[in-house]
Amino acid sequence: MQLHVVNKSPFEKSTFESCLLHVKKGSSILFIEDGIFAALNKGKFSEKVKNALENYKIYALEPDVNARGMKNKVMDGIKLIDYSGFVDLAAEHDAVQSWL
Amino acid sequence: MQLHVVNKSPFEKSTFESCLLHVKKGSSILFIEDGIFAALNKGKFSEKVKNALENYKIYALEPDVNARGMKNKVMDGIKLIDYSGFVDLAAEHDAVQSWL
Amino acid sequence: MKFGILINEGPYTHQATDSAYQFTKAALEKGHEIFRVFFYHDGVNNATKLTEPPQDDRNIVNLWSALAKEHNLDLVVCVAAALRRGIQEENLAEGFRISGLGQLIESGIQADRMITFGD
Amino acid sequence: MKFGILINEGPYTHQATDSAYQFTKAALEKGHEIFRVFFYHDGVNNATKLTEPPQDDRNIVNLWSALAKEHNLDLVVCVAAALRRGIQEENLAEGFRISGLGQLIESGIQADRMITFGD
Amino acid sequence: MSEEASGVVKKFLYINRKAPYGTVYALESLEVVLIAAAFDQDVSLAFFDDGVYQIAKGMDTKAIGQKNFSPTYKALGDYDINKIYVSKESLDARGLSKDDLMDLKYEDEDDDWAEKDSIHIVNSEELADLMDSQDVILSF
Amino acid sequence: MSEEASGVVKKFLYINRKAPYGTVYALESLEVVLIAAAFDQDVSLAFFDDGVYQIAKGMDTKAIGQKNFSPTYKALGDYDINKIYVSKESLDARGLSKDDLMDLKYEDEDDDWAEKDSIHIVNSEELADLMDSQDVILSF
Repeated sequence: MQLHVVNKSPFEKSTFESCLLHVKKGSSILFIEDGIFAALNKGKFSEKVKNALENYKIYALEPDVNARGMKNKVMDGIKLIDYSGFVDLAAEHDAVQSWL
Repeated sequence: MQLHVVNKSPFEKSTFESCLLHVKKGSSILFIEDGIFAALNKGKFSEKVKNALENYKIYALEPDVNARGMKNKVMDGIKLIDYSGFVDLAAEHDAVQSWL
Repeated sequence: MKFGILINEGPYTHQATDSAYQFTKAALEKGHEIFRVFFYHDGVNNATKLTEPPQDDRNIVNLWSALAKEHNLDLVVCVAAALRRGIQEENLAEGFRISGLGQLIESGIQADRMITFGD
Repeated sequence: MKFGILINEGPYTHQATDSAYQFTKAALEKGHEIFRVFFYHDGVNNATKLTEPPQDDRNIVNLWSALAKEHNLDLVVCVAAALRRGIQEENLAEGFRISGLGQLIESGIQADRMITFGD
Repeated sequence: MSEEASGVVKKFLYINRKAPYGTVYALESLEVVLIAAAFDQDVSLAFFDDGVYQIAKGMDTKAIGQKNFSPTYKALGDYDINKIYVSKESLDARGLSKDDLMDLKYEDEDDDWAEKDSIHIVNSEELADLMDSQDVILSF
Repeated sequence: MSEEASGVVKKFLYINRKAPYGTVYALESLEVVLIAAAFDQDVSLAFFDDGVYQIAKGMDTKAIGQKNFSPTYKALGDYDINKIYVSKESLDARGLSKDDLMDLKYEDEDDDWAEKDSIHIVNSEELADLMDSQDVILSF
């Protein structure tokens, strides 16, 4: 299984939607940089992400969440990790795909 | 009235949709660079653009259309212009807004 | 009519500077005046004389330098953005000068139309 | 485990190189090996020694140079992409070297995991 | 307009549609706005799409190694930059409200220095009107 | 894997999701693929989202002052790069069909040098399987 890294805001770019269309069940998705805006509560994409949680393990990079002042808005079920956790995820999966 | 310049593919970025939401009736919209993909027939955004033609004058930069091999696909009602025409449009309108 | 141009992206990676160049050339050919071309953000990377693209590709830096020479264009690179990105007098191409952001505001005031090219 | 890193964007404009730096540092701290950091596209702009950001900002170029020195990192800048963007030996920062795209493929072959940072 | 057009006051609008930190546009746009304050022009700022995240409160950038430049927005009022327009639709789409934004204020010299809100929440039609009334629009 | 892992053959996938000319990624990605051909690895290319525009036919770039690099894709077959996957959904969304793409072919040495199509139109599930089976994914 692979690790899919999304670094774009879903409001700005279609990257996250393309990722969802092409990720195999059981894979992991990690939001970093402006990608973390997909991980938040109560937004236009929250329902889509909530559904995705049933098929994928979803993570968000806490340093990027905190930088943007979104600490208390992360959706339940999304696991916050730091750079060390990012390294662990990359090591644990067979390959890393960056959705640039 | 103002000239609104869109240089992003509507498939990749939400720029064009934001432009449509914020442009006053009677304004002009010019597609340049990857923005020209919004000006094409038979795609996911064609219907939206066709409707927009009722409220706005819409142009596409022919050099960018031809570069991408889309010469025969531009929607009826969208006027093709070259760089000289781009300059004319900029001069004729009160201000130019680039949707970056 | 007097145009002011703002370029926010560097050469090659984005088409912004190509588009700006074609627009500027067309405006000059039609007899318009270009008050100033201001380079900001990664746009400052258009001003390095160390650029050497492949033989069969355009040399964007040289295109700007030549256009500036021919039409006495004012090509201004933002000093703060330039220092962040390694553009200094020692690698500055001909026809460009480094100055402050005030030059951009002045361009907005003096020019009849301001046009931004970027990503 | 051996990681290969690919960086496609320049400093400051995109967070890509910051993220790559933090990832690389964390991997080294956990005892992993970094086979190579390869700079492509605008990523080559991370390698200019003329960068001078404001005092209160990070100096990304120096961060990479220092990390390379401490951990004997191989920082490789793509020669074709570098020439397009004005990066040459004369403005190359300490710890970086200029080489061909083959070094990126080799990194993909030798490293256990390849990770790309970009826009 | 003549070459010597000193004293000209134009309407400048700075459009901010990108999130902070992922790209540098927010920071470098702010740097332009601070310089612009010295030019006695009629300056407005618009925040919409992901630009609304630029003025969110509670930013803590230590762990990403970047400087938190958001306090600078609070200084804009002191530079007589107090027309800040924020899109209601953009906030709504992101599940945000005005409470999630920094409290940007200014002191109104025409009203006995009363402290007033710089932020005006506007809908897309009002934003369209605002944009349509400008002389110069700078987008980053 | 040992330091001296010569003879290792890995599955490399090059993902192309961006349109040509608006940005340089398409061109510089192609430059990587051409170099990769010399390394005897198992190379595949995927074109989806706006990446499908990279292999559209009929490009004429004279008026934008850029080089038309699309003929280079036709040379890929000569470098034994013939596994090119194109998303059906991405074509459909753009009103494109295989006829709008360049005719990319190769000669199959295992089949008496018969000329064959390099392009395979796949759906998103097949693309997901393809991606999931790779050792190295390079995205530009």
